[in-house]
Amino acid sequence: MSNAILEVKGLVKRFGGLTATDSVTLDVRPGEVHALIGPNGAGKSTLINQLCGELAPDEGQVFLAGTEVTAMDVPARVALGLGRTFQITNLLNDMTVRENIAMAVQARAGHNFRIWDVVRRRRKLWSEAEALLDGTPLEHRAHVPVAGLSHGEKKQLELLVALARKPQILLLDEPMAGLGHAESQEMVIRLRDVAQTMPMLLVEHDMEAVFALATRISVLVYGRIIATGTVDEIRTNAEVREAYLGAEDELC
Amino acid sequence: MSTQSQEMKSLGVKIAVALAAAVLLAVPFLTDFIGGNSALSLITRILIYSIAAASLNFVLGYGGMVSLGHAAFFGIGGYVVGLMFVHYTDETPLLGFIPGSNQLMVTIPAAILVSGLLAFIIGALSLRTGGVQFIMITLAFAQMIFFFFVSLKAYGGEDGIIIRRTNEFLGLNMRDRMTLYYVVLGFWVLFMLALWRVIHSSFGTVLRGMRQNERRMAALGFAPYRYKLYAFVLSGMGCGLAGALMANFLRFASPDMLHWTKSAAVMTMVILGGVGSFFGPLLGTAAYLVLETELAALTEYWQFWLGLILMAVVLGTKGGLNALVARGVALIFRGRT
Amino acid sequence: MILILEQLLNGLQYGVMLFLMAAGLTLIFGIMGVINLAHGSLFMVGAYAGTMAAAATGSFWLGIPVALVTAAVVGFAIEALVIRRLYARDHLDQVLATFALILLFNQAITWGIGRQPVFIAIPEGLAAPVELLPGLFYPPYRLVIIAAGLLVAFGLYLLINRTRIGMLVRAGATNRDMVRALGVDIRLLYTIVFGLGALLAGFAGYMAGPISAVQVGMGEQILLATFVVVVVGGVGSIKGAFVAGIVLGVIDTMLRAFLPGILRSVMPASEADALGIGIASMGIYLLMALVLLVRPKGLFAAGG
Amino acid sequence: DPVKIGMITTLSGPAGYIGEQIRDGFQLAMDREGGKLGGKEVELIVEDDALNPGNGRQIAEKFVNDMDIKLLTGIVFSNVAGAVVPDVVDNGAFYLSPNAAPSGLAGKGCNENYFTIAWQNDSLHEATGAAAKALGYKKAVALAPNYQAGKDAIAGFKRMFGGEVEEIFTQLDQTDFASEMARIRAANPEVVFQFHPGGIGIAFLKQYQQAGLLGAIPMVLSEPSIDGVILNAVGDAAIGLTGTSHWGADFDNEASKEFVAAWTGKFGDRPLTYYAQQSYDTGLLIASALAKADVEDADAFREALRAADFASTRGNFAFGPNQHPVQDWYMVEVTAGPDGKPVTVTKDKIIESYGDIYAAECKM
Amino acid sequence: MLNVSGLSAAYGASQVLFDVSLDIREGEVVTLLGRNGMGKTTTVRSIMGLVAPKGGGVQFEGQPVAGLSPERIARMGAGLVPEGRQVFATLTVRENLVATASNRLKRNDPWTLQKVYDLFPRLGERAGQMAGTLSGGEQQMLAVGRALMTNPRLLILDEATEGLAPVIRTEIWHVIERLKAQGQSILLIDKNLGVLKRLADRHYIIEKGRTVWSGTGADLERDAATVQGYVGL
Ligand SMILES: Nc1ncnc2c1ncn2[C@@H]1O[C@H](COP(=O)(O)OP(=O)(O)OP(=O)(O)O)[C@@H](O)[C@H]1O
Ligand SMILES: Nc1ncnc2c1ncn2[C@@H]1O[C@H](COP(=O)(O)OP(=O)(O)OP(=O)(O)O)[C@@H](O)[C@H]1O
Ligand SMILES: [Mg+2]
Ligand SMILES: [Mg+2]
Repeated sequence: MSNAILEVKGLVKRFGGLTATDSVTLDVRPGEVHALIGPNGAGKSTLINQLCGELAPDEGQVFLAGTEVTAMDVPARVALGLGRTFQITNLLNDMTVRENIAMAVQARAGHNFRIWDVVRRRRKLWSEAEALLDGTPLEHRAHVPVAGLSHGEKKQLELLVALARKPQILLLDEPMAGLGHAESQEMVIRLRDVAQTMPMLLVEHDMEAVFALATRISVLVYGRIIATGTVDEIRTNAEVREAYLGAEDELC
Repeated sequence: MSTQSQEMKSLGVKIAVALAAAVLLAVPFLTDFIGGNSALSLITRILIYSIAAASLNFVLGYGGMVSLGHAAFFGIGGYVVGLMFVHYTDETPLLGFIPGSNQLMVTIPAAILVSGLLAFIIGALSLRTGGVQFIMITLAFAQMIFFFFVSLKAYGGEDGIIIRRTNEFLGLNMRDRMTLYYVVLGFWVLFMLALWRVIHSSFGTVLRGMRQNERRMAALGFAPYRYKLYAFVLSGMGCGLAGALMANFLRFASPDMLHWTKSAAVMTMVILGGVGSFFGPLLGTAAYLVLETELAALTEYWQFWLGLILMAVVLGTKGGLNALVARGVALIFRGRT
Repeated sequence: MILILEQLLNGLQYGVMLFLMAAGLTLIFGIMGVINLAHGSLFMVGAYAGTMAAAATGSFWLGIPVALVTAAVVGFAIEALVIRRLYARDHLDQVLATFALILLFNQAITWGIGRQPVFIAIPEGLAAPVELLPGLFYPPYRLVIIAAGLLVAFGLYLLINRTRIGMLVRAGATNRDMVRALGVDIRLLYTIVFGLGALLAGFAGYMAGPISAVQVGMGEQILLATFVVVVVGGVGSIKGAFVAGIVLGVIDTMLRAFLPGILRSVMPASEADALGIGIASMGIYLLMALVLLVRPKGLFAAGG
Repeated sequence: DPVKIGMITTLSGPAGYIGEQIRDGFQLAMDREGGKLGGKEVELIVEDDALNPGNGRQIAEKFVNDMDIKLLTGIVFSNVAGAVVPDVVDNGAFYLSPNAAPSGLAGKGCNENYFTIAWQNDSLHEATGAAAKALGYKKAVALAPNYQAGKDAIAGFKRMFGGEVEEIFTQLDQTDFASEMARIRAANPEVVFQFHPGGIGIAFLKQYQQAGLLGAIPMVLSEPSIDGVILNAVGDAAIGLTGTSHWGADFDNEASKEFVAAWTGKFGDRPLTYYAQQSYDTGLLIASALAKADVEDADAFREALRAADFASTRGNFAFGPNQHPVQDWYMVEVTAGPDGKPVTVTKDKIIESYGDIYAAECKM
Repeated sequence: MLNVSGLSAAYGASQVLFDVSLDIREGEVVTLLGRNGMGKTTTVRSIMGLVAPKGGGVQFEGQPVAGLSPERIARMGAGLVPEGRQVFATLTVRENLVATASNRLKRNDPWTLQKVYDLFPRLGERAGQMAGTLSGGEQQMLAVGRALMTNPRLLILDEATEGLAPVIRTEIWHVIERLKAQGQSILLIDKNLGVLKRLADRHYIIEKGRTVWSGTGADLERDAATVQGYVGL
């Protein structure tokens, strides 16, 4: 058994006639940022959804820190240390930024079937939420309900909420999408910082970010992994250039 | 919101609560001013129904589970009192082993327990669905229970069970309206305090999260099914309490308490008052019952006017009476400063 | 044997009738997403309007256009005055508002026409039962209802799945603003479709008149059944509503017809009767609960 | 001060016509004396219970406690009565039922301040059973919804019928009876008894005709299924049916003639039902008692009521030991009236001076 | 063709736009830049009538449109690719494209289903699939295709390349170039500054609900220091 935090073996998912995940095998090891890139509709989000338990695979296995989790539901996997962000933001819309983060802290802290305590007095929740917010662009938006955030702000909150849960491994589905030019750059710095302590599986179309963050890249096309390698290997892989990157000079 | 205005608000709430407490305690002495003895009954009924409405609001407003089957728990609460009374007077055990009782301290916990159990069963099945399907499946289960009792010949079928004497409680004279009022008030206060705690507890917060986004909550590690089921059971128990009190108050338990229109009426009270607000259900219940009784006394076409008023409230307020009151209060406060 | 066949036919016919009553609701609730408790009131309005017209003119057939037009006009009015303000709101506001409408309509009828149920006869020529098979007599009027139900089902299916109106209404149910931002006057569209739903309700009400009672509150009697049909079928699916209507109709009928008998062959008669009757009398609710437990989104979830 | 009479009745919903009949019938009894009863000034206060026991109870509470009303009447439905009556009588007021009479209040639960003027629920169907027997039928199919009143109806029918009965239970909110029609045809009984109150009864009769059973298999019905309003709504599908009744508009006694004339005079061709008649009789009974005693003097007034010293529209009328009527039951036949609309014609007397089976359990 | 001057707008009690002004002339490609939450989308929504402007004016083809309904504005020729896709989840891909399709301005070479499929072959492959189950990028393509199918006079793209693979992104830039060559007016919001600089005629930067800078690509280079402060580099 390898020392991988997350390990996927021969995963298959079919939607009717379409094989969205086609015998995918990959792993994420401690200390690494494993980027997963590929054309639109290649099956990246579908894969993430299977990893975190929202979708049941048709074949194959998923291991989390050595434990098989293929049959577990989402909360059980989260309890084992899996964290994720959503491509299309998924937040508690009527709650404020701070409450969203505190909810994640509360999820980790436990004791949530208590009906006789007072949440506001669980000071640790709130101080931890504050600490996470400090120094982020959302620092001054703590009291704003999510419904009143702009698109990019919601994307930033997605990450904070995931971090607040303190997972062992983080699955990121396009964290840069929706961020502005400047914010993307800040996000790269932040993620690099997080990556020090937390291995990640990163799905992203922003190549600048991918190349800046990834220690390893896998390329998914039509549900299959067609290449895995270092940044440089992938950057120069002709097949990848053709299927995915295109003429890179268009980029920036 | 600035902390100052928040403090103002919480002070406002405290004053309002103190005032309300004083008024509720004094009600029996004020009946002459507010329309006679029957007003005391009306207020007793309002208190009882508002327990049911607040219980429904707990799953509906806070948990996002729109149940159209809560009459089942209300009715079961009533029937527990009725059945125990029947077996108390018959001196035969219920189902062959449960002795009957006419003690409030026995029947009320029994009613809460049984309705909680029923809520557990119905909830465990119903919560496999969501949205509109949830509305309909809770309705379906409640209807089945309704049909069951309607055809239950041994206990009067749809004619119901007449409870000749209100349950005994601490040696009080429960036939006295005023006494009964204070007993109900006591249960009401306990219930509202408990509800307040639950809503502001860890669990209450998780529940509110569930309403807003179940998928997100699952991704945080909360298992939606278990939390929702727990809430559903608590809510069922609240409705059971209301039903038990109602049976004691009416001295009657009948399938009418189980009918889907009862679920709908309680839901109407919740919406009228303001979904997801603490005092909304009370406001809604009071408004609904007062309108119903007062309009019916004025004209036989009272349903028309009730309809018009309900319509005006929906179209004219966003968030029911609770929002209306809140806006009014805000206006007064702003007028002062 | 003939009895089984006859009961099957009865179930089929009841199913189509259920669908016919639910057809308008499929549009308004299933597709537009409005929880319209006043569907039954529109059913009643159609029944009364048509019946009054038929009584005045002496012709059943003249009642049909009157029922349709009246129900549609009332539908337009409801949409324009009430429902339109509630699309953007919580569904529960729709519940309260349409509940208020029920009260208003019932009292309006009581006021205007009175509390007594009114009479409407089956049209000449459709009254006497015909012999479909040897020993199988069937009321021809019911055959007309089956035909009408099939026609409505087919027309609705085309409208919803094959026309732009259908697409736009479905689109509007999920994202109203976006439909508008792409240049479609969705308010007008919704008024029209709501009116159409009302018209169908009115039609069903009038057609049901000769076999049931035209009276105040007749709408509430069918209200639950229609919601059950739509939900069991899968909200938003015409095909689903049609199939659900028939499935519910047939199973309900067969249960009532044969369950006590079947049970009697495996247990003592009195227990068998009690159980059989109990199960059968919970009817469509039991069936709905079972369907939803197995398929939480109904038989044909929208889009399937 | 006028004697106040509180009427709690059902004016909304499908059953609203029943409450209307009860209210109007009572009013006719008052009109008879120009707004008085028994020579005393009376004031009638009517409120709608919306068929909701809780509402009924609330109204009663107001009547008895706030308005100090000692005389209440009007309730249509048994379940409303169950919630209202015990409370009213416990508070020392009288309740005189013009319609609902559940067994719970007729036997052990009887009360000295509770009188029923109409009948005990069961006897409606017992009479029908007796009629079917009298007509010589031996084999019947009995249909009723699967709820208490339905089961009581079939039980009541069987009690007096004595022959072989196949029971078919329907649903309370059923609209389509095709399946039952097929079963009836398959069973091929000598007679059909069915009890379906209100709208579902109308639907049942229409569908019975449409299935071709009317005329093929005779049907006997108890009173609630063939009141004037229902017959009007059913139309010719009712012609040829046999029913039972304790009163008919064609009764040949002075009181009845006076009542029918008064109704026609005031309401024209609005259908007249036995609900109005029962309520009218209730008015007459109150008049007879008020003439003898004050309501305030409860014991004297109760005695006066017990005497039933009034000319009932149904002729023979007395109270049994449980203060429920002891009266005669008749067979009626539905025939086409002069305008083609169905009307009932009273035929033979089937049971004479009959009370009810619960009277023995009543200890007063 | 579009003239926005001194526009202010609010969500409920919180004001978001204070003073936004911009101009788009016939055939121009104009960008709207700014950090997250500065009011770009709100500006677009106000133009489309989805948010009621509180003050200032919006003129479309010389006609004031403030206060008009979204459908009126759309019919005058505004085509929107909204932020966050907002495809009609319960409609199929094909239905999404045809439901609101039109050619009110009587283009002689209008966008058709086939042309959209040619542009995004992926959509052709998925024509019968419910839009709600599409991948993020596929939805984005659909949103662009849907707006094109209304054959608008002014195309508004609010982060239309979000979540698209680099090849597709490139494809979209090509389309925009082509449209520009055909004289289509376009308002662009995007984060790919490099491409925008090349594509667009003029740029506007908004900061906390105010237009704080505007100019051509050349001006952008010249004022690099200022611009960097607003949007980074
Ligand atoms: N429920 C479903 N039914 C049918 N097809 C589906 C379903 N869900 C996803 N798909 C298809 O599966 C393919 C993979 O989708 P997925 O969302 O995983 O792509 P992705 O790699 O995340 O793409 P993107 O980069 O655009 O987000 C897509 O073509 C999508 O249309
Ligand atoms: N529905 C809303 N209700 C209340 N406030 C809102 C709402 N939508 C946006 N806001 C607020 O309005 C401001 C401007 O938002 P807008 O969406 O216009 O920004 P943006 O420039 O498009 O940002 P982004 O690049 O993140 O999409 C933000 O501060 C946001 O918090
Ligand atoms: Mg994706
Ligand atoms: Mg934006």
